[in-house]
Amino acid sequence: MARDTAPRAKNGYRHQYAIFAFMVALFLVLPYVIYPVFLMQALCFALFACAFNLLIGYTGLVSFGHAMFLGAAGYISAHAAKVWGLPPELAILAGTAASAALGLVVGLLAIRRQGIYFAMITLALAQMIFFFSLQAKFTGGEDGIQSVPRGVMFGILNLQDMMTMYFVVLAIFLAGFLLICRVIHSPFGQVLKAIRENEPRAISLGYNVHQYKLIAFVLSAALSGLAGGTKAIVFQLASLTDVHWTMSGEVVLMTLLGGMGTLFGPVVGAFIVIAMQNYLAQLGSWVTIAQGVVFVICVLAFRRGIVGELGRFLKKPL
Amino acid sequence: MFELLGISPQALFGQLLIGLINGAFYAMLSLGLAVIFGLLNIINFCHGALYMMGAFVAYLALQHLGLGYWPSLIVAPVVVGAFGMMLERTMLRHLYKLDHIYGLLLTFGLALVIEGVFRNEFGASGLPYGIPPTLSGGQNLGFMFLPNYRAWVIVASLGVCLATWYVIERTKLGAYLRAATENPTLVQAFGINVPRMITLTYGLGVALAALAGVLAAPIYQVSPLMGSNLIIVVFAVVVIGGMGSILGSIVTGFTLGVVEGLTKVFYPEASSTVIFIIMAIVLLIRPTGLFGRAH
Amino acid sequence: MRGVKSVKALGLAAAVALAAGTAQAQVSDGVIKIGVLTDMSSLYTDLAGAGSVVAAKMAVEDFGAAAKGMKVEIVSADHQNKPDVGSAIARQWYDADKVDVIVDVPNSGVALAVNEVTREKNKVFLVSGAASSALTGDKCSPNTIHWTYDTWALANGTGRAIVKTGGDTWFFITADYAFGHQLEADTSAVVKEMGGKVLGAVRAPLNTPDFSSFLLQAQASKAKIVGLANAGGDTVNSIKQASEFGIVKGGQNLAGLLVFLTDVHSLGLPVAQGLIFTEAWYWDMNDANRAFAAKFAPQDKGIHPTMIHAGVYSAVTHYLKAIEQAKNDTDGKAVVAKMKSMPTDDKLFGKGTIRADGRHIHDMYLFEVKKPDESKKPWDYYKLRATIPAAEAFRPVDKGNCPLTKS
Amino acid sequence: MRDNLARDARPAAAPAAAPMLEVKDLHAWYGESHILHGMNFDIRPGEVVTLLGRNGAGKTTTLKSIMGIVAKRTGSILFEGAETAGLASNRIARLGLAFCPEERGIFASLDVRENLLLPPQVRPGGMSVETIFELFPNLKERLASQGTKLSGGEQQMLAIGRILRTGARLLLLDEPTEGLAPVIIQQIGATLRRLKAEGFTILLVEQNFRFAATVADRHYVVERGKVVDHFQASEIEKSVDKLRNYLGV
Amino acid sequence: MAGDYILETERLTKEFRGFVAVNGVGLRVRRGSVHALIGPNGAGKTTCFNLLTKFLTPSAGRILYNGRDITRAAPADVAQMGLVRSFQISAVFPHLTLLENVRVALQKKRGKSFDFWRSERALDSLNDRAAELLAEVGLAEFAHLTAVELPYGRKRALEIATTLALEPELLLLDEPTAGMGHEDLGRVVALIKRVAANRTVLMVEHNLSVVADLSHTITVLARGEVLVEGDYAAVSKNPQVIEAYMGSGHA
Repeated sequence: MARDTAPRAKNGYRHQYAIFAFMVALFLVLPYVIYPVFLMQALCFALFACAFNLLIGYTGLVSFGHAMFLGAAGYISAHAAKVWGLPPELAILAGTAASAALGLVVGLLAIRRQGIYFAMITLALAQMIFFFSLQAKFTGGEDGIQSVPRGVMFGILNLQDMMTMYFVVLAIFLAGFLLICRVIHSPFGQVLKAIRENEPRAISLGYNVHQYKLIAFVLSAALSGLAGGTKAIVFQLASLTDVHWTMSGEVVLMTLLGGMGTLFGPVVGAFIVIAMQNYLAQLGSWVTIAQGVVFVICVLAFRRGIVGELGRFLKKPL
Repeated sequence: MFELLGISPQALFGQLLIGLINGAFYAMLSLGLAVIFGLLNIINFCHGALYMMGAFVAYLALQHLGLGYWPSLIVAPVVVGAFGMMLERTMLRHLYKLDHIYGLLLTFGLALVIEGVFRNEFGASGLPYGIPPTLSGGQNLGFMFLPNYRAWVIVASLGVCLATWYVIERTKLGAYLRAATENPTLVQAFGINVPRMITLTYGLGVALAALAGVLAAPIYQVSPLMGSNLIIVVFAVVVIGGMGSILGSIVTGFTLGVVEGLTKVFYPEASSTVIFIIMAIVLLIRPTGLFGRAH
Repeated sequence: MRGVKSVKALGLAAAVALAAGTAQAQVSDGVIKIGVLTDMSSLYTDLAGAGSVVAAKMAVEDFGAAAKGMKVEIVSADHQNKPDVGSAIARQWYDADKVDVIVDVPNSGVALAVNEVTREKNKVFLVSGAASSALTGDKCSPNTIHWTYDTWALANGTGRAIVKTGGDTWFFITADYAFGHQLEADTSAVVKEMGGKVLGAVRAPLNTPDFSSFLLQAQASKAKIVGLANAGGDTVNSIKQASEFGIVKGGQNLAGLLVFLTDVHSLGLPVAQGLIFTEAWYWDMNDANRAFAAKFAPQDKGIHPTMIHAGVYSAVTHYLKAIEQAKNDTDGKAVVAKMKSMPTDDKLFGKGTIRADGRHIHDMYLFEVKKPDESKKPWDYYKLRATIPAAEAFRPVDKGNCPLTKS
Repeated sequence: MRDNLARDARPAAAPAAAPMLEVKDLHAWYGESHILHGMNFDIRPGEVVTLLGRNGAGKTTTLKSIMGIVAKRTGSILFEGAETAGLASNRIARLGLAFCPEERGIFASLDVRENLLLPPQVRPGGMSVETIFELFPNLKERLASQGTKLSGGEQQMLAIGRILRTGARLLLLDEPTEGLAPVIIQQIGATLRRLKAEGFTILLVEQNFRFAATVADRHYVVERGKVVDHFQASEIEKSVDKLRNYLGV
Repeated sequence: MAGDYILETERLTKEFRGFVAVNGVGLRVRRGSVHALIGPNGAGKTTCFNLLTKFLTPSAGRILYNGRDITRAAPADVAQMGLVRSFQISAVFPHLTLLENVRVALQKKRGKSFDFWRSERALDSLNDRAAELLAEVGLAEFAHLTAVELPYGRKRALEIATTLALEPELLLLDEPTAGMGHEDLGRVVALIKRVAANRTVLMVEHNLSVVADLSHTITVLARGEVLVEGDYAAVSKNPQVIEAYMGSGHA
């Protein structure tokens, strides 16, 4: 009688499978229509935004320094691939692990504070990582780590080929996305949801909420790292851009624009923001202005974001 | 004469003084942030952009209106303060009932817009703004050459900080402000127009940033980017001092300026990170900051 | 093709189609497409930026491409000083938009990234804006020509000339990242080689707003010359604050290791006077340059051309010449080889050559910034202290460790 | 049934004075929850009236609605004949109403003097500071201490004292005896009677009906956001059992 | 001795910025009893309660639970030791279903709370026990509604079901009947009676008839201090209590 006694919940999720299937189909077709490198970039950022959303949307913690996880993993993966000569899968894994470790340290420092305090602490710690990346030898300072070899994944997939690279990125993105879905709908996710709904009550039930938030934070950091490591392999470079605080702002923008706490929102948000950056590149500082304006409009008028508003309109969680 | 790690006491004095000057900017900016945070519960991310605007107003006033440095010290805070009040009235006001994080996001967006507009208009390489003739030159203090203008910055900002502190801690207006920080609803129920007070407070905090901008203009280039890097350091200063504490932000501002100055002598590589390291340590030992109150 | 098309549309909108003559079969898709990849929004906007697009356009016009039946298009984009953005644009240009050559690219990080993409896609990369001498050193590529200047040339020119005129003790204020370290190392080497002494150096973090602490240390060192191994805003701020602290009045001199005309303009002569540095080109040196500046400035918000703008003009001119002779723009390596084989000659840089490692060789100049009363007209900022002959101006080819030069 | 009788009887009892405050069909909400379900009552000038009721009955919400500090409210609140239901709370206060909250609202970052002098004068004729010190001598001795360092009783005196300065004629007091020692409660009772003698009109929220009986002219019983009963002061002894039932004591 | 009393406090004191809310309270809760904490508004009951459940840290004094000092323990830890509280304003997880509400508590007990890699279905094994608990408080038929849809009294029942899921040894109830109508009141009182059969209950309560009905021992607090302690009959006759509750009469 377990699952079928929950008709509401079941109905609540079925359409998500359909949307997911549509998304996968779209991503399988798109590279034949749209320039794949753009898609790969967008997918990396979509994963980054989803990881960020896992934190903000499902634990209510707003990190304003998430770039440090993207960037740190980028550096480690690039270094691993280039200097240690690791194959791409191990290089990405190394970056992911590094970000998870960084997430643990940062989380231990920051997790006891909430709201804006948490945001400012993560921002400041990210700034520390930025300066470290600028000065440390192995990161190459302003130049970054250049000409990172893409290599051959699992000894068979030659990533020099653009389409192979694309499908590997897609696979990584989907794996990350599915993991996030799983986390949200796992026993652990259930506790997170309970904490977000009523933290004092969760404490009174014996939950040490800091531990749960910390795990969510580390997971989010690790997945951001996965995105960062993949991005370094795709673009064959790791640079300061990814650890700069403006990147932390961008991921907030993507998530906010797409819809915090929605499954598909961050993906939509990331694609829009990346498209805006790419296609408005000629307009110089207007890109920044446009981003700022989108930010302001979202906060003032569309706090649910595009997908969130759509979900409310359709009365279904998206 | 003793020597400390190879630095002569003279040089050390010089460095301390220099640190105090930077501290003056930290103090003024974090003071404005503290005042705004206290009453509005908003972390004003566009504080740096408004600081930059202050410098630009001074620059433009000189270029187009022939207004020199001294009138700009009044004009720029007034203009930027008015702009701030407009932002509060039209945008921030709608966010008070929401999670504080939205205030941070909105002001972050505003910072992007303001900086983008100025960058578009004036480029990024910075514009010159001269030291006012009455303050050019300097004093040889024996252990260092102290430019008159720097001495003025210390005096002026100390004066402004103390004046702000006095107004908030010792006057009726300040009592309203402190009371409204604790319990705005009740203060309004006493017949005080709290929304207007919030607008004015935001204006005041922003005007402090603009004033710091004018003071900074002759030292640094007037550049659209001048605020964005400073602001994160100032955030760290605010976290270390304890958010919302007036005296805390002044004292921490000056102190961290000095600490940073000394780091530039002993281990310059760390001078950009030292404040963040201090922040991490303070958070571990006293999560509410050095002067913060537990809630 | 939605995405690609919209890019194209935007590109076309920004571009100028110069000729409608019959397409030449040898040129890919009938059009020579030049991509100006530059900084449109940040630190290098004034010294490169939109001006680089203007310079490229002027080069195409002056070359008379239309009359010669060559169809040339120019597109431009802002790399935002982010290597990943730069490399993404470069990839898209080469892959989707049929761009044949990328020019300018101020910011070494972005330039190194584009360098790699260009090599991979076998196109052509003509660097004017970037400083890193690695582009003709261990990162050199058969598809890249470094046109205008590099860190080694600046360090060498400035260091050598100053020590020669008696500035034999140095203290460095160095930006604390790879670029700064390189500048400091290159300059120290020259100073020591010339018999000078380096008394000390201090590493200032990037984007330090306040240099007074470091300036005090420089002052205390009693070195004759304070070398500024930094760039952009850091250079400007350190010069400005040096004047405030009376460094120059106290008998020390500042040597900028990377200073542009626009920096001097933004500092103003009262602050910048007396500053010594090396550049590859100055608009007020001869009639040809002045004529170019007169035509250029109105198109770029009154900014007079910097050496980077002139370098873009010169590089594009030489590229078009090579295409005209080779009748082929598809094989980047072949085009660059052709360019290397021809001597360069244009109205701005005069005669020169391109070395095997991709280094364009020409004279460099040591300038000193005029005192305010010496300046007679707008943008009249420099006086020439010395000419560094082409033969001495650049790093000897054997010292660069460029794989292309090892057979 | 009983309350209808009482309400109908009222105009006959005091036909002369027009109500100073008249609340008609007042509804109020906190977020989604509907707290007041049509409150009706009035106070005539110079009266002391209490609202009695259990925790959560809506007494405090009624006071807050009158002061305009509840986000959503409907119905009518006439003060001296003027509608105030749409006004912001600072405008309402300026008409001559003053509110003393249940939690007393002493500001921790203000000292006693600042707390006392904080509320602005809204009308001429407020009590002088000297008179306030005469009422509450303790306050004078502790002028320089931090507001929240006072004892509970002193805090309550400060909270009442500071609204006497303002010239407001209608005082809304929310459980002024809460958590206080009997001797202090007596002192507060005395103060309220003195204030009544000076011509203040007082709307008092109480759970302690013994205390209320010592000061008030009339009592309204509130239950689930509505007035359910009404007594004159003279009727209270007869109704003790009924009241105990209402208040659950 | 520790065997007799499950919870003891010694000179428990809490100060808020100079204001003493709880002052030297010594409380002893006998194992297996229903113990009520009463007092007029502002007497410090809720503060006291929050100290016992560790949501506040005492300024002075000690708290012993089963003879163990828990003065400095974290709230989540005391909950795991079997000391579980409810809240004044009903504490449910509003957008979870009733079943899920109870399951969250079961999850803690059965150690399935950190598994982020497993499907929610892993929790289905808890459904039977959750349904049982819901049935125990009379909510079986609403198992798939979200908690927010419940009327007030039923939310209270849900809260108790959730609390029971932890199988607490000592149940702390903060005004379980606050804001309830008569119809809900009876149901909750019956429920408390039932669950108190095999555990200790300490509750803060306003409604004296409820207290009279349920409790073995009553502690009366006034102005942060213990006024008197005893059974209902003794307490209700105490003149100090009458004064504290009824006021000082016609002074």
